Amino acid sequence: MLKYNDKVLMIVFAILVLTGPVILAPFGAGYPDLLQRFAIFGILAVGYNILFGLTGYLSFGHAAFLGVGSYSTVWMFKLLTMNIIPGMILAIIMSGLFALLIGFITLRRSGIYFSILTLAFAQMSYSLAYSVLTPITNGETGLQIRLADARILDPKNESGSLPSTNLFGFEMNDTWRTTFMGMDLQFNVGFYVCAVILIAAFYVSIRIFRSPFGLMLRAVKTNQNRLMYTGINTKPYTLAAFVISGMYAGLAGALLASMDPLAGAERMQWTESGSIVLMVILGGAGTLLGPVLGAGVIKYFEAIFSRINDNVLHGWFDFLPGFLETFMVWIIHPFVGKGWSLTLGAVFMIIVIFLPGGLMEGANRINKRFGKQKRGSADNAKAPAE
Amino acid sequence: MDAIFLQVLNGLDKGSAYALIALGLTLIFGTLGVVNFAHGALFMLGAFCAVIMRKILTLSHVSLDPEKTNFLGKPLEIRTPYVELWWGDVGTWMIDYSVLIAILFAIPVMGVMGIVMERGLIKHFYHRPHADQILMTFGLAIVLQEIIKAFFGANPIPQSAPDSMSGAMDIGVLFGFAEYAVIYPYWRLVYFVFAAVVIGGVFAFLRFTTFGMIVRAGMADRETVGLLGIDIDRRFTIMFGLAAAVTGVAGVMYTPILPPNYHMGMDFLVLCFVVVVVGGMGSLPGAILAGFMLGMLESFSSMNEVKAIIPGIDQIIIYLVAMIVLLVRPRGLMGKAGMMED
Amino acid sequence: MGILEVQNVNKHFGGLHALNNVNLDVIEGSVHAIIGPNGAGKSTFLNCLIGKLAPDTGSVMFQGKPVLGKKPHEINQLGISRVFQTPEIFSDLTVFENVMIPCFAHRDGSFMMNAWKKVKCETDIREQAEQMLLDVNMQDKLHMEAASLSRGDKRRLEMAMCLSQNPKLLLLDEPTAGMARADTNATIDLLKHIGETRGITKVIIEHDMHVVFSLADTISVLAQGAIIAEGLPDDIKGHPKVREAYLGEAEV
Amino acid sequence: MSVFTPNRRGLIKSGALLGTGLAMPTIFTAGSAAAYTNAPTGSGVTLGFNVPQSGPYADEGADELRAYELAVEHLNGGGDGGMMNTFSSKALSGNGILGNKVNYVTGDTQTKSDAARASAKSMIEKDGAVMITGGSSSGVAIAVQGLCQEAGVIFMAGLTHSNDTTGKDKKANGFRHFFNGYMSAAALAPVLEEMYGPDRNAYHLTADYTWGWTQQESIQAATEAKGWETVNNVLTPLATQDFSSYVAPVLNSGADILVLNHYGGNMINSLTSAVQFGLRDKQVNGKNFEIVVPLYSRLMAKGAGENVKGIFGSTNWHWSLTDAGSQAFVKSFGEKYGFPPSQAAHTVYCQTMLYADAAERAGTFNPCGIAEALEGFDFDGLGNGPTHYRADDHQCFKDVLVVKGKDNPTSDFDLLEVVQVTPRAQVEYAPDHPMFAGGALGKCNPGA
Repeated sequence: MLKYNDKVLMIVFAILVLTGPVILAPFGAGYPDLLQRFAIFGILAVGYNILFGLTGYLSFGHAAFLGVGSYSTVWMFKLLTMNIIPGMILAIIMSGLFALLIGFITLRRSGIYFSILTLAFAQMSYSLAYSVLTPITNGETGLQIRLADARILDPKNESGSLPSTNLFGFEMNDTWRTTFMGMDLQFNVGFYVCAVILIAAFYVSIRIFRSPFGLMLRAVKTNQNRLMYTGINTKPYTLAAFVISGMYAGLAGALLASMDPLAGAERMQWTESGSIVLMVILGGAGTLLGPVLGAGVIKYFEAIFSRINDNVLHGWFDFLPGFLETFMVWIIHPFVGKGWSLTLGAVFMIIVIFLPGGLMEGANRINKRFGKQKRGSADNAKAPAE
Repeated sequence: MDAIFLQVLNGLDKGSAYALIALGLTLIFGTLGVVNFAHGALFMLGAFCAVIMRKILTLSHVSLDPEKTNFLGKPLEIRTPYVELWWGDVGTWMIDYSVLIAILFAIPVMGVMGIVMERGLIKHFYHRPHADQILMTFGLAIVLQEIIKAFFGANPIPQSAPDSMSGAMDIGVLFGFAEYAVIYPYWRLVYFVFAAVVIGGVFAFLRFTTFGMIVRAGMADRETVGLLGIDIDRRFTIMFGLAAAVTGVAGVMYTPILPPNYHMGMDFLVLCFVVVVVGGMGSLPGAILAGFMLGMLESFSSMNEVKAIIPGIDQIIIYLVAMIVLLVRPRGLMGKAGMMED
Repeated sequence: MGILEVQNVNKHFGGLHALNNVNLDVIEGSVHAIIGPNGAGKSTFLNCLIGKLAPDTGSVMFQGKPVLGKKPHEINQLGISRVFQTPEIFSDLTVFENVMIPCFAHRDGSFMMNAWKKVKCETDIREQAEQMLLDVNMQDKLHMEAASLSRGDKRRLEMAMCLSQNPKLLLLDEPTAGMARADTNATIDLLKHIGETRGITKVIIEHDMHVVFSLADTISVLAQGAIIAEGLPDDIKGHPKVREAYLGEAEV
Repeated sequence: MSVFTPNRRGLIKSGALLGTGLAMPTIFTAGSAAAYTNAPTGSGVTLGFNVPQSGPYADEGADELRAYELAVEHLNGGGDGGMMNTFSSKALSGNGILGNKVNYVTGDTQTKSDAARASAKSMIEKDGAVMITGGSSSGVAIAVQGLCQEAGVIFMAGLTHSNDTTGKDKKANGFRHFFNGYMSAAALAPVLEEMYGPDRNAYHLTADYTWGWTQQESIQAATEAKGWETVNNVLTPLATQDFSSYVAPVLNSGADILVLNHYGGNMINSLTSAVQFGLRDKQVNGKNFEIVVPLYSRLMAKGAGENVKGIFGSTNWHWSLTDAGSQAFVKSFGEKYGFPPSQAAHTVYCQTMLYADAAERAGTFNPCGIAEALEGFDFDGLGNGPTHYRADDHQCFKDVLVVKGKDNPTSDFDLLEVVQVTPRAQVEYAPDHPMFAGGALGKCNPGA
C-alpha cells in the first residue's frame, strides 16, 4: 500500500476528476447531477474510510452526519446568504459536534455493539427528523428555501423566482455545454466546486493515511490491546477518526444541499448509512482510491441502471433478428429498470465472494497479471477514478 | 387498568414475534459466528410460503358466466378452486386453513433453503471478517427480496386466519375485568401460544438431545469439539436449516397479522438485530428476554398517556433502550465475554 | 526501596483465591524471576500489574507512585512494558511500523494529534526503530508483514517493541516458551545484553529453569496464589518447600 | 463498459425508437439561443416519467408507467386514442405534440425526495425532458415540483394528496390534477353524517408526517362541522408495522368511529389490526362502531383484502364510472394490459393529455406558455366531469368519489363501489383558505 508514489497518484487522481465530464460522457454519466454525486459521495466515502478503513470500526450512523450537514447548510441559505461558504462551514462544525457527542457515547463499545449503537443513533435522528422535529427539518417534504426567507446578507430578491446557490457569484447550476465528437459535454460550475473539494479531501486523507496518526489508527484495527499496553490511549484516536469522518460526511451533506438546496430526512435512514459502507467495501476498505471508486459504481448503478427501460433495451438489440432481440430483452429485463437493485445486490455478492479486497484488489490482480514491469500508481489509477 | 392489561397483551404478542425472529438470528450467530443480514429475508420468505400455499390451493378452474360481464364488457370469468371442485367441503376447509397447512409446507422448504444457503454461501465466510459477512448476506437479502418482488409485486398480499380463529375474544372476563373491557384477537393469542411452543421446543431440543448438547458445546468452544472428532460442521449446517425453518414458520404465522410484502424482511432486520444485541450476541435466553422486553416497552410507549409526556417517544423507544442497555451492560443483557468484540 | 513494591495484593475469581496476600519488592536494575507451577497465579499477577485486572485489595507502587486504578496506557507511560506469553503484535503492519509505534508512544505520550506530518519525515523515530531492529537482529525483515514472521521472530519483535520504549521495568511472561534451544539461548543473550547496556529492571515469569538460573538475580516462588519462598537462585534451588511444590516436577 | 456499444448503433438505426436512453447526443451548443430549458430541436419532444419503481409504492408506480406508455401511444397516433376522443378540447390530433413525436424517459423515485430529485435532474440535464411528471407520495411531489420550478420545466404531479402540494408549497411551474385532503374531507363528511348520524365521537390515528397531518386536520374540521366530536388524535410513526398498541386503546376510549389517516402499507396494516380487534363488531353508545379511511386506492384495498368490506373512503377516480371518458380509458387500458387502471394511472394519463393539449393550444413548449394555457382551463371528458384548473393555485377542481369497500367482489379488481359522486361545488374552497395559506406560486420560470 505504501509502494506507489503519492505525488503521481495525486496528480493522476486530480486529472481524472477534473476531466470527469469528458471521460464519463461515453458512459452516459457525463451530466452535472450525476457528476456532482460522484464527487460528493466520493468525499463521503473517503471520509468514512478514515474511520472504517483505518480503525475497522463499522459505523452504521454516518448518514445522520450527512443529514445534519444538509440541514445546517439549507438553514444558512434561508437565514444568511445563498453563498455556499457559510453553509459549508456551519455544516462541518455542526456535524463535527454531533459526531463528537455520538462518538463519545458509542465508542465506549466496539465490534458489532458499536455498529448497533451507531445504527440506533442514526435511526433515532431519522425518525425524529421525519416527525417530531418537523419545525426544524420540514419533515416528509424536506427543508427547502423559499422566497420569503430572510437571507440577511443577500440583496433583496425582486425577481419572483428562487435564488440559486453560488460561490461569490458563480452559480452552481451554470453549465457550459458543447458537442465533441458527437458527445454532449457539460462543464458545470457546481461539479467543479465539488471536484476541487474532492481533490482536497482526497489529499487530506492521503496525509492522514501517511501520518503517525494514521499509523495509530491502523494499529487500532489490528490489535487494540497491544496498543493500550504500548502506552497509547486508543479512545481519543478513534474518537478523532470518528469526528473527522463525521465532518467529511457533514461536508458531503453541505455540498449535496449546495448543489440542490433541499434536505430530506431520508438522507439519514440506516439504509443510506448501509450504502456508504457498501461503497467503501465495494471499492476496497483501507485503500486510498477504492472508496471513491465504490461510490462511483454504486451511484452509477442507481442513476443509470434504474433508467434503462424496455424501449432502451430494444434499442440496444435492434440489430439482432426479431426473435433474438426479444429474447435478449427478456433476459436482461429483470436486471435493469425497476430491477436495478437486484443487479446491485448480485454485484455485492459476487464482489465479496470473489474479490474480498473490493475493486482495488481486482485492479491489483489484473495489474499483477499483465503489467509486472509497470509498477506504481499509473496502474492503480487505470480504473476510472470516479 | 384495562388499558395497561391490553398493552401487556400487545407487548407479549409483539415480543413473541421479536423473540422468534431473534431466536433464529442468535442461533445462527451463536453456532456459526456469522452475522446474517439475510435473516430478515428468511422471515419474509417464510411469509411468502403462506402466500404461495394459498396460491396453490386456490389454483382455479375458469368458467365463463355469460350473464355477467367484466369491466371490458366481456363475459365474467368465474374461478372455482380445483380443490373445491375435487373435494367439495374438504377443499373449502383446506383453503380456510391454508395458513396452518403452509406451516407444513414452510418447514421443509425453509429448512432446505437454509441448508443450501449455508453450504452454498455462508460456509465460505466463517473465517472472513464480519464486515464481509454483512456485505455478502446483505447482498443476498436484496437479491431474495427483489426476486420476490419480481414475482409478487410490491403491494402487500392479504392472508386471512382460519375462520374459526379470526375475530376477537373477551379475554378480560377471564382475568376479572368487566365484560367487553379487554377484547383481544384470537389469532394473536394463537401466535403467542405458538411462539411459546416453538421457543420451548428449540430449548428442549438443545437441552435434552445429544445433537443439541454437541451444538451447545460447539457454541461454547468450536475447536475443542472439532478435536474430539465430532463432525461439527454437518451439525451446524443442520442447525442453520433449523434456524431458517423456525424463522420461516414465524413468518408464516405472522401473515394474518401483517399482510406480507417484499420488503418486510428489511423492516424487521434492524429490529431483530437490536433485539439480539440487547439480549447479548449468541445468547438464546438473552434474545427471548430482550424480545419480550422491547415488545413490551414498544407497546407501553405508544400509549397516549406516555406520548403526552414525551412526544415521539414511540418512534425511538427501541433504539433508546438499546443504547441504555449497551452502555450499562457492555455485552447486552446476557451476553458472553469476548463475543463479537473484535 | 525497590522500584516496584507490591503489598498484600488479593484477587478472587468467584470461589478461587487466585492471589493471596502477595508481597513483592523488585530492586532497581535487577532481574526478578517469578516461578511456580501452572495455575499458580503468575499471569494473573502480571495482569494486575499492567491494569488488565484490578485486584480486590492491596497496593502496587511503582517508583513511589500508585499504579492501581490507572488505565493500562497510563501504567505503560509510567515506564512498565510487558511481553506477553503469546506474542501481541500488530500483525497487519510491517515489522518496521510495529517498532515505530512504541517509539511514537515514548516520544509523544498517550495521545498526539499528529495527522499531517508524514511518518516518512519522522527521521528520529525511524532511526530509533531501525537501530532497535538492528539490535534484535531483524534488520533484514524491516518491510515484512508481521503476520508472516516465524513464531520466534514474533517474540523477538515484541521484545523489540517493548524495549524501544525504553521502559524502566520490563515484564516478561514466559519469553522462551515453545522455543528451540538455540533460540532460547539467543533470547537469554539478548536479555543479558539489554541488562548490561540499558539497565532495565526485569520481572520474568518462566518455566524453563535453565533460563531462570542464567538470568535471575532474585527468585520468588508462587504457588496457589501465595509467595512461598523468595531468595537468591542458589537458596531457591535448595529450598525444600520449593522442591516439593515445583522443582521436583519441573526437572522431569 | 462494452455493454453500451450496441446502444448508439441501435439508436441510429431505429429512428422510430421511443426511449432516447443512454448516451444519446442532445444537440446543444454553448450559448444556444433557446428561450427556455430543453426546447426541442429535432422532431421529437421528451417527457420524463418519474415514478416509484422500488419501495412500498412500486406497484402504483408500475401502474402509472403503464398509463404513461398508453398516453404516449395515443398522443403519437397509436392505439384507439383512449380519452383523446372524449376530451372536450380537440387540439390534439394524434401526431405527437406540436408535430413533435413524443419520446419518454423513465426513472425511479424510490419514494425518497433525494432520489426523486436526482432522477428528475438527470432527465432534465441529460435527456432534455421538457416536462416531468409522476410520483406517488406528497413529499416526493413537492420536492420534485420545487426542482422543476428552479430548472424551468413543467411539473405535472401524479398521485399526491397533501394539501401542501397546491397549498403552502405551490409553484408556478407545477400543476395537480389529483384531489387533496381537504376535498376528501369535504366530500366524505356529508356522506358520513348521513350514514352514521351527526352525534358521533371520532378517534383519529394519523401517520406522523406532513400528509397525515393535513389529512387529519381536514377531516377533523369537516366532520366537526357536521356535529361530530373528536375524542383523540394519535400520531403513529411511519415505520410502524404492527398497529395493535395504537388500535387497542380505541376500544375503551368512548369513541364510536375510528378514522385511519394512513396511506399505503400503514393503512393496510392499521386497518387489518383494527378489524382483527373486532372494532367493527362492537356497539358503543348504542351505535355500531365504524371505521373510516379518508383516502382509498384500489391497490391498497387489495392489500387489506376482506377487511375493507363496507368501509367508507374517498377516491379520485374509479374504473367503474360509466361516463364516456372513463369507459374509453378503461377500455383501451384494459385491452392493452388485461386489467382495469387504478386511480394513479388515471390521474397521470390525464396529466399527460392536459400537458400535451396545453402545448398545442399555446403553440409552444415554453413552460410559461403552457402554464398560461392551463391556468383557468375548463375541460370535460377526462372521467371526472367538468373540471377546472384554477389559476390561483394550479389545483384541479372536479367531482370527488365517495366509495365503500364492496361486500361481494366479483374479481380481484372489483373491490370498491362508488357510493356517491360529490359534486365539485361542494369540495371547492377559496385559494386563501387557512389550510392552504402560507405559500406563493411565484412566477413561471422558463429556465435558460
